[in-house]
Amino acid sequence: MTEMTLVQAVNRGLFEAMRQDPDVLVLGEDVGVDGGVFRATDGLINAYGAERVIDTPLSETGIVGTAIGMALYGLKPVAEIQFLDFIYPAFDQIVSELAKFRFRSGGQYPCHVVIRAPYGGGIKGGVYHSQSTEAYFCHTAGLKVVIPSTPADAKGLLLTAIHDEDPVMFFEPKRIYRTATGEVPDGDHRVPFGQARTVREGEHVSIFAYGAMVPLASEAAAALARDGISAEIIDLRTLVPLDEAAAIASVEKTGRAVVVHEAARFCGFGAELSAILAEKAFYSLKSPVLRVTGYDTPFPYALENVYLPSAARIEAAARTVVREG
Amino acid sequence: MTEMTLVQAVNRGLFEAMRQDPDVLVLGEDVGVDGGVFRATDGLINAYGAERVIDTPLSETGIVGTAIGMALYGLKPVAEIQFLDFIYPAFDQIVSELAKFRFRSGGQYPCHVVIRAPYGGGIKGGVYHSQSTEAYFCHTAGLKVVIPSTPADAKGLLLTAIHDEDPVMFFEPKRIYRTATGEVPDGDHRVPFGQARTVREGEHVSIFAYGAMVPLASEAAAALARDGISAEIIDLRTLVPLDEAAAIASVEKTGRAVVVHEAARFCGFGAELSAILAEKAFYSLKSPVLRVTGYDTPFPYALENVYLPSAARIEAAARTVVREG
Amino acid sequence: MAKTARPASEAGPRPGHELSNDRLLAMYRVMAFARAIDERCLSLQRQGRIGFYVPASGQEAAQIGCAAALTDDDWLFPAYRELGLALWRGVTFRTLMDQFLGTSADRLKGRQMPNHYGYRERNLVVASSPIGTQITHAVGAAMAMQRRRAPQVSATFFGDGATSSNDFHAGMNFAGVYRTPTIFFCQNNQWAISLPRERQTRSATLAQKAEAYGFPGVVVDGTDIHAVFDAVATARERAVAGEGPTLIEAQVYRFGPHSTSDDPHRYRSDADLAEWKRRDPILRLREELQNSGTLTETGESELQDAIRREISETIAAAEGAPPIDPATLFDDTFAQRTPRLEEERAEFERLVREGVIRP
Amino acid sequence: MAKTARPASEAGPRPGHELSNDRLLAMYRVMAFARAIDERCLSLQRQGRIGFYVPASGQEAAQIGCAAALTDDDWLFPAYRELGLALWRGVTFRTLMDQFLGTSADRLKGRQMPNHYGYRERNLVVASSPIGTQITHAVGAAMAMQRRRAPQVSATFFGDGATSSNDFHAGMNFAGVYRTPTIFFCQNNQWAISLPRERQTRSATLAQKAEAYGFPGVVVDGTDIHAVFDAVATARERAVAGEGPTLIEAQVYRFGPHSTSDDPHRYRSDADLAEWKRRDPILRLREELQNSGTLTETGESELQDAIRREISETIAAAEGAPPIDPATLFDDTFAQRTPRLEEERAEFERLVREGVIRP
Ligand SMILES: Cc1ncc(C[n+]2csc(CCOP(=O)(O)OP(=O)(O)O)c2C)c(N)n1
Ligand SMILES: Cc1ncc(C[n+]2csc(CCOP(=O)(O)OP(=O)(O)O)c2C)c(N)n1
Ligand SMILES: [Mg+2]
Ligand SMILES: [Mg+2]
Repeated sequence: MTEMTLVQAVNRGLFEAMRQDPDVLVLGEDVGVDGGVFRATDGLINAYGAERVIDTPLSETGIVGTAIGMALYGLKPVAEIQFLDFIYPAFDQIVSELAKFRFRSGGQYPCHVVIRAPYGGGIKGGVYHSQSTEAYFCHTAGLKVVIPSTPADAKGLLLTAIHDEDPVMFFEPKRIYRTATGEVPDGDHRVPFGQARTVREGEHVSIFAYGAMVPLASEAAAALARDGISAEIIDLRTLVPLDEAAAIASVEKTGRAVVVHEAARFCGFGAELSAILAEKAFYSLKSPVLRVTGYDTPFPYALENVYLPSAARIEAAARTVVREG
Repeated sequence: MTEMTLVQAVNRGLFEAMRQDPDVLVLGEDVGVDGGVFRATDGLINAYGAERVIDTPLSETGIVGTAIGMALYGLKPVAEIQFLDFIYPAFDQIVSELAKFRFRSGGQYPCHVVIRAPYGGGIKGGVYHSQSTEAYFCHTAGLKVVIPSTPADAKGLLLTAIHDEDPVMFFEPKRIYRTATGEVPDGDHRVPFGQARTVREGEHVSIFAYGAMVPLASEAAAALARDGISAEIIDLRTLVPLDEAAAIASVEKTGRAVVVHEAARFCGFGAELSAILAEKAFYSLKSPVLRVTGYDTPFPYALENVYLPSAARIEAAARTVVREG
Repeated sequence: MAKTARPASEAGPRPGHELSNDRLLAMYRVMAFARAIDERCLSLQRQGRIGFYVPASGQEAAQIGCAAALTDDDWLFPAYRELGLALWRGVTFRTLMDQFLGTSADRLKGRQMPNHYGYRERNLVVASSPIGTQITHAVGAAMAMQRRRAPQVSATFFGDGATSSNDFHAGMNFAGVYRTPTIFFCQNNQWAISLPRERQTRSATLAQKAEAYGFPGVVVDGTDIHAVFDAVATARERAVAGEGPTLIEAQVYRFGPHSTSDDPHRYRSDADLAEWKRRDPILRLREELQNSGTLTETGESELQDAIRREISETIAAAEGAPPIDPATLFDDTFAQRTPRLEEERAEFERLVREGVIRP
Repeated sequence: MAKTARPASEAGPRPGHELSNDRLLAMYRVMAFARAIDERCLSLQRQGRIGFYVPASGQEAAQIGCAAALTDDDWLFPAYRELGLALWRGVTFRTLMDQFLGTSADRLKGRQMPNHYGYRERNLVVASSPIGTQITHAVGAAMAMQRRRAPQVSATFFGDGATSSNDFHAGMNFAGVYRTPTIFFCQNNQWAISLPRERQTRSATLAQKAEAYGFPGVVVDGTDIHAVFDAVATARERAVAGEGPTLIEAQVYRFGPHSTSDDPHRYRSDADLAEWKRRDPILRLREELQNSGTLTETGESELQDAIRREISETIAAAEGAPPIDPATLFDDTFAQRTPRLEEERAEFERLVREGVIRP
């Protein structure tokens, strides 16, 4: 166990994977000599050379397209997209090719690419360095979607992703890259997909969150506890595959649900979770499912604190559902 | 009034818009000399010339990117994407630029591009000529999303779209291009955005649909009626802006809801509608909200009839919600 | 302008790239087979026996000349119009018919429209519909070959229209930067559905686009199988020697419609077609083989008979295959079905049991 | 290889493209102002008074030489590093400071990071962050100019890295096909963050990429304001004469970090920088003006004093502007707020009333 930040844990995960398997390689813009604009790939090129840590031209189309070709051939590429906001030039490759290779070939062509991208707001990044568009990828059959919120999960889920047989979108909450710290197991630490993490048990309301929203939910829970409201916090960790069983079990216990994410509300991930509960936990629900999310506007610069969910907004929503039913 | 098919109504709408305003122009692959692979732009080039009906190179990036430039300058471009499945090379332009120009410029740069695309299954188009990915666009703040299900709406909504001040994604259910027929008003017919259409009033269950699912929902309603179950059918018509009031009012009346779409279920549009109902019609709901949708796999070729919602599946879901509560 | 785009074989093939009469006859057989398959499948589609078809007629010399200059270990990244490649690589017509029909015998499990196939053991990667996307895959595979020090090349196949795609630009650029062992084989068949070549781009040739990426581009007469073979063999030699990629523009003409959904009379004249048909690659090669005495009149008619028979028998057999098991829909989205997919599969099975779905 | 990429002004500017000393002095003033703004803003960012900054130092002659060769009616489609363009077009430093601070005085309503600005009445389109996307916009606007028979051109600005983008490929291709009146102005500052120019692409010059699209590309020394002006004026003449687009590669060097988030010491040597600093475009022009007697020592020090004063006063004034009204967040997603946005705005206002949000 070593204490480290979330971005260091990502870095350690990459080191470990490259050590384990010579077929693992990393590619992206500024990932080599520069060590990545967030330093997630720092030191890799010195350890593993420019053939396995590849600085690419400025083309996300090329990064993902060539990563797919490598994966088809049998390598295990880990592509970095510098900010999730810049993934769209690769969107065709991701939704039309990466997600569909195995299916369309009748299973002949697995395509195990991991795409890492820092995402989310809270760094004063404005319209184009702040977005959370995980819902696009969740809606795309064939992609797994993973979002850690702690250093240990960052390393453990990343190693699972790299050794998975399917394509994985691995989104890193850059806002807590350096503020989330914790003990991380050394060596080959893996966290399985499809298992939510109960951050805190509670009786009165279930708060579902992921990524940088998890610490905010915990803050809200602490405030609620002072008023005798016991909130259960579930960190979803993998959005696809989703641990629906955990979500439903929690609501069966608490009878109330608040779903939190930074992304815009309309057709966001929270809609899916809310719909699952409205269908499968219907008879347990005592009050409406509330969503605490970004608003249905592009992400702003000066007003990012207005846009982003806060612990206070989460707390207020939890109080509402508790009051209502 | 003239009787015509849905694709003819699109064609009439384009003729009308080009007649009304010399700033309207049409661009896309095969839209000119060939008249469009579905003939939606048939005859336009003869009437309005190659300067206003522009056959483009094979680049959706270029089609949407240049359409944006034209719109910034003051024209009203209507871009055709040959199949919705091929829109992804333009995704960056759509989500990063088109949707955000007005917002990011503080209102200085409106960007009124209409993007038309045939979408959906039922034509044996397999993985890449069948998809319904409206949810991606609904989740993108700044885009309006419109899907007609009748010839009259196709023309009326298209004319509204072309004269709107905002970007509009206009998705045409190609499966019923030629099977949906009906009377269409001549001349400048407009159907406002944000108003759902009640296809059929009912008491026991609300069925929400759009595009090619509307006729299937009607078929299901007819079958249900034979057993004394009275289904209300709501054709949403514009997904953004959504007529939430109509949806909620309907469920307040019937107490039960079934949401239908062809797209994959997970994080599809149905999730949003279900979440809205779980939040805002919670106390009216007598039974869980069910979704009848495509499955969470890529779209198949041989098994498309298994994948696609059918009238029978809609009917079965309606019976379930009526039976349950 | 088209500086880098020199004709590949002005003075005949380069040493070592000559084709023996036996080799030519083998190539001719596959070309004739491809042409016959095209004709039959167009009529199967008209009869409603297959759902869709993309003909390759006119492009046989380009495809088979190219495939023959590569080894079976080289990876091919095709588009949807590459019948010649599949046949040369030994994919049987039966395998293809199974795909066209989407039956339980289809190796792709009925997932794709006809012509969108691929077979792993043939190093023929499965095609998709979006134009150009295979190009970057080929470059990535070539980067992997470099990493593994494998004496292979990747070859990717695309049309004139695809040169406008994002992946053409990205793939060519990455290939140039990393000097990958990749052959970019552009079949310029003069049309992207209704858009003629000269309105696809203003460059005098497509081959000269390689200039933008710092490696050579060559134009070759795609109806001349010798010229194609020579150009590809040369490009392959460069690639395995570590000298990097080559763009080859094979100039051909699409004889048929873009696909069975297309009506070429809306946008092109029969005169052009007639002009190009005089250079039909199959007629050219047949004439050559007849002149050299390699193919006799009898030989030719026996060949055509054999082809006709094989096609008819194969179709009949393939049409007898049972339909695909609908529950397979839930496989291969992921390596293992997720809980969500298990649930959807169970829902589907319940609906079947209840008679709601009659697959 | 770089056939089309001839130096723009080997033999001095073309007739009519000579710059008078007065004109040069005016250009010099703006260049000096730009440089001083850069330096001050880097330190404002270090002090935490603005959130972010992208310096343009080293690129002033390229930007201002280009802007000066265009008319105010020409539309500019910039990236985020185009301070010189804004100043030449008459955008005041106050306006820019308001944007950097994102206050209620910001014309963009605090929506974007510093340096991502644009002002409609200046025909300077609002920049975004994604690399290259403005390139196709410029081509579309030029198509609209053709349609309106307007005697304008569009000019788009981007870096060496952006030549790898999808929009570069699409924009260049459409411009070639429709012969649009567009100037593609590439400031090759040798770096795309940490990636050096020679690993961005294998082509010998960036200008030669125009070859792929059938129109001319020229290389110009971007530290020589005469050469830049001449190349752009020539391209503009071609464009308005209906002869189509031109790609101009202005070779410069990025003196500072990529942005205030970047540490260039991680990837480049000071030696290269020192080499290029000897060709600092501002020093070059100052020397010329001093040699021709246009600028005296006193004139220079008065100018620098005036600039310093203006900058200090403007910053002080701008920092006094009140913050932005948070309810404006809900405006401009659409022309009119949708019911959903009205509801979210009401939700926000309720949360403010309840003290949950303290904006
Ligand atoms: C990204 C994308 N856009 C549009 C289409 C529709 N489409 C299918 S084939 C085609 C033309 C392709 O032309 P070319 O690349 O020359 O290949 P060819 O069909 O002539 O062999 C078009 C536009 C597509 N498949 N993919
Ligand atoms: C599509 C996209 N990918 C990545 C980035 C991150 N990024 C910002 S600037 C930059 C380098 C740009 O280099 P260049 O085009 O040469 O312009 P310069 O910054 O040198 O002026 C990168 C990679 C981005 N903004 N957009
Ligand atoms: Mg073609
Ligand atoms: Mg640069």
